Order: sequence, then structure tokens, then C-alpha cells
Amino acid sequence: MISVQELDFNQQVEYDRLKSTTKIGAIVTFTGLVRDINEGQGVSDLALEHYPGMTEKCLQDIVQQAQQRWNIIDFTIIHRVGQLTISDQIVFVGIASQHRGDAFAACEFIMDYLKTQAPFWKKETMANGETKWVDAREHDQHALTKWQS
Amino acid sequence: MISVQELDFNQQVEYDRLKSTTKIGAIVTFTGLVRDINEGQGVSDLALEHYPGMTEKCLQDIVQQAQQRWNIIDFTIIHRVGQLTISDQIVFVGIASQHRGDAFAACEFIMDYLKTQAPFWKKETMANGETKWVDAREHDQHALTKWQS
Amino acid sequence: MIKVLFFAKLSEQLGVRELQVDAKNAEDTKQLFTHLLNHKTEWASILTSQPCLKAVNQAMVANDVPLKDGDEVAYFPPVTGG
Amino acid sequence: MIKVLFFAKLSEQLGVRELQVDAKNAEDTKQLFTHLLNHKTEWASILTSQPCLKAVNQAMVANDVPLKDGDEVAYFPPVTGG
Repeated sequence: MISVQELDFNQQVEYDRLKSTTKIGAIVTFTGLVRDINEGQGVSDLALEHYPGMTEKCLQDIVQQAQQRWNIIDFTIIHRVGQLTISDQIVFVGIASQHRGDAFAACEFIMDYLKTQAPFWKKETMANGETKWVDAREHDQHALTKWQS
Repeated sequence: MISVQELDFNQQVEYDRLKSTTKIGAIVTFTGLVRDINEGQGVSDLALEHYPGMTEKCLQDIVQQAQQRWNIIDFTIIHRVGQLTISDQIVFVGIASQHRGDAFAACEFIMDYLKTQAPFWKKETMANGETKWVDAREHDQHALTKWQS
Repeated sequence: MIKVLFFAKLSEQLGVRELQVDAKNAEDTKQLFTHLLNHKTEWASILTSQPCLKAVNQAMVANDVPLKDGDEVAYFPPVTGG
Repeated sequence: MIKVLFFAKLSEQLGVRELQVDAKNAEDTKQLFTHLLNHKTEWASILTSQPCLKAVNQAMVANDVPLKDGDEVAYFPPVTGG
């Protein structure tokens, strides 16, 4: 399941949905939250813009790549857009597999590619009221190298 | 938090506990479940034995190693013992960090070491009523090599 | 016509989110980009002063590719979701 | 005395979970193991026919180590939790 939505999501609901068959031996979930500090500056709010249409296609494509590499029984990707604030949930990726190795790798792979390829953009509002588009991190590009061997 | 317990645990409760400060940007959880098939045989029940005292020390030691390698804001390890059945939750490892790389690595590291070093033993009851101690998997030993560079 | 979209900081700076460009001014993404550089006085400096990714029909492309009437081309900064 | 513990399949096969061994028969884990091999007729074959890990005072040890009165030594199969 892939969803781009303004609404918040619930960890238990998503976990239960992934835990749907008795073949599943491992569930890995990742949740991304709005931190209060980014690059050393106090953040108060976050606006998330995306490219409707392309976003869903891009996430589907990333999942297909993961499915070609690992044994995935079920998956969920939820990414929120719109106005968020400190400690809000931004993104959820959950993978259900027979074995833990597949679940860990697929979950991290999807997050690493989502971070560098899915068309979302964050705009932060600082504690002092200034707004600033978040810069892409070199580190996120670098994280892809571990999947390219 | 480290707990070895007969009682079941709740994903939402554990997740909420990890999400306790606004510094946290990433939460990774792993949950291990009783699968209905192990090594091709239908499993109906599972008994988990452990070495009280050593188990807790061993898990504490694994967490300390993870803390030396990665930035961990909070962690939870829960491992159940006693009688379990199909689809029951066996183990939970949750990591809260500022960044996702630390959370993924620490969570998988802890599971890989738990699997090969923590003194738990599984005994399966098959659909036909036969019982069998589960054999250690070569594959689990091999999983450690990725942490030894 | 070619439908051209801008996102995030780029759309804020250009002051526009969507634009229609005659397909004869956009036989490929290279020609389209040159056309956009000349669209308004300040556009050349905005579009060339920062990293700018492009997607054709909602798939990112690294190099220049041919375009045809009805295509959708988007320009945006490096992504920062997740 | 040395407190000796067995777990899982090993304890099932030996028919015992705990045993006290006089410290003078167990100056180190090697001597203790030899003592256990001779504890009952079938113990030698049980203890040598399968992989058997050991922990001294609740920490796994790979090689033989010295023992002293009051130590706790455990023998068990490779672990299978998680």
C-alpha cells in the first residue's frame, strides 16, 4: 500500500495490517518525525510540498526495485504532505517478510531512495518566524552507494 | 529498556515510549513472529527457554556495543519466553535516533547479535505432535560478518 | 503544447507553478530550457544559479530527451522528503 | 563447589538441569568437562556428539578458563532465540 496524504497515521493500525498472514516472521517499520533541530536551528513548523502523480509513480517504482532484490510479503509506504509541526510523523515504511534480513534491507533501501528520488520538498519555519527551504543533504546521496554493488 | 517476559507486548505502547523527545527524527522497530513454517515443516506451537540472569546481561552487553557504534537516543528490547503459538510476537527491538542510518544499523546489529549470542532456545511442536529443538542456522552466524569490518 | 511545471523554491522564485509552451519551441528538453531562460528577464539567473532537476511525464531524466505535443515537463530542486 | 547448569536439548538429554561439582575436580573448565564426561555412562557420547557452548559466570567463553569455588558454569547448544 502506498499513500500520500495530509492525514496522520497510526503505528498500531499499520503494524496490524502488515501482520496479516502466518507466513510472516519479521516486520520492520521506519517512522520519520519532525525534529526540533535541523542544521543547528530551532524548527517550529514544516510544510511539505510534493508533485502529485509523479510521487506515487516514483514510490511504486522504488518498491518494485526492492521487490526484485528481496523477498517481501507485504509493504506499506505512507508519506504526509501539508502543514506539520514538531514531533509530527512524516513518513512510515513498513515491510513484512519471512526473514529479518529481507525486511531490514528492503525498508532501508526504500527510505534511502525515497529521500533522494521521490518529489517531496520541505520548507521549515524557524522559531524566529523565518522560513527556509530545506537543502538536500550530500549524506543522503552517499547513502545510496551501499545498494549499488 | 530490556525485558525478558512471558507476557505479550503492544506495538503502539512501545512505539510511543520511544517517541518521547523532540530530538528524535527516526524510529526503527523490528518484530519477530512465530511463522507457521520452519524448514518446510508445519509448526503449531513454540516453547522458548532461556538462561535467566545471563540473558539480561548478554542483551545489555549487545546494546552497549551498539551504543558505542551509533547515536542512539532510546532503545527497547523485549524477548518473550514460555509457550507461544503461530503468529505470536516473539521479540521486539526498537531504536530511536536523530537520523535513520543510526536507527537502522543499531536495530539490525542488535537482532543479529541477539540471534547468535543471547541464550534463548526454541522448541517447536509440529502439526503432527512431534517436538523438535530448533537448530541454529549457519546463516545467522554469517549475518555477523557485515558488522566486523 | 508542452505543460511545464515548477516546484518548491524554484516555483516560488519564478513566481509561477505552471506554464504552457508551444511544442515548436520545445523539440527537446534542451530547447525548452533555452526557451525558459529567455521567458522573463530574471529567469536565466534563477534557473542557472542552483541545482535544478527535471522530470518528463513524471519520470526523472538526467540527460536531454525529445519532446512531443502533450508532454509534461517539471523542474524542481533536489528533493528533501522523508 | 562449582554450580553447573545445562539448558535446552542438552539438559533434556542428560536428564538434569543443575549439578554441584567439587571445586577440586574443576580447577579449570577443561578439567570440569572431563569430570562431566565420566559422570554417567551415556554423558560422554551426549556431550561430545553435538556442538556445545559454555558460559562461566553468565558470560560465554570460547577457550578453557580457570575456575574457583562458587563459580557458575553453563553448557548449552547454539542459541536459537529471536
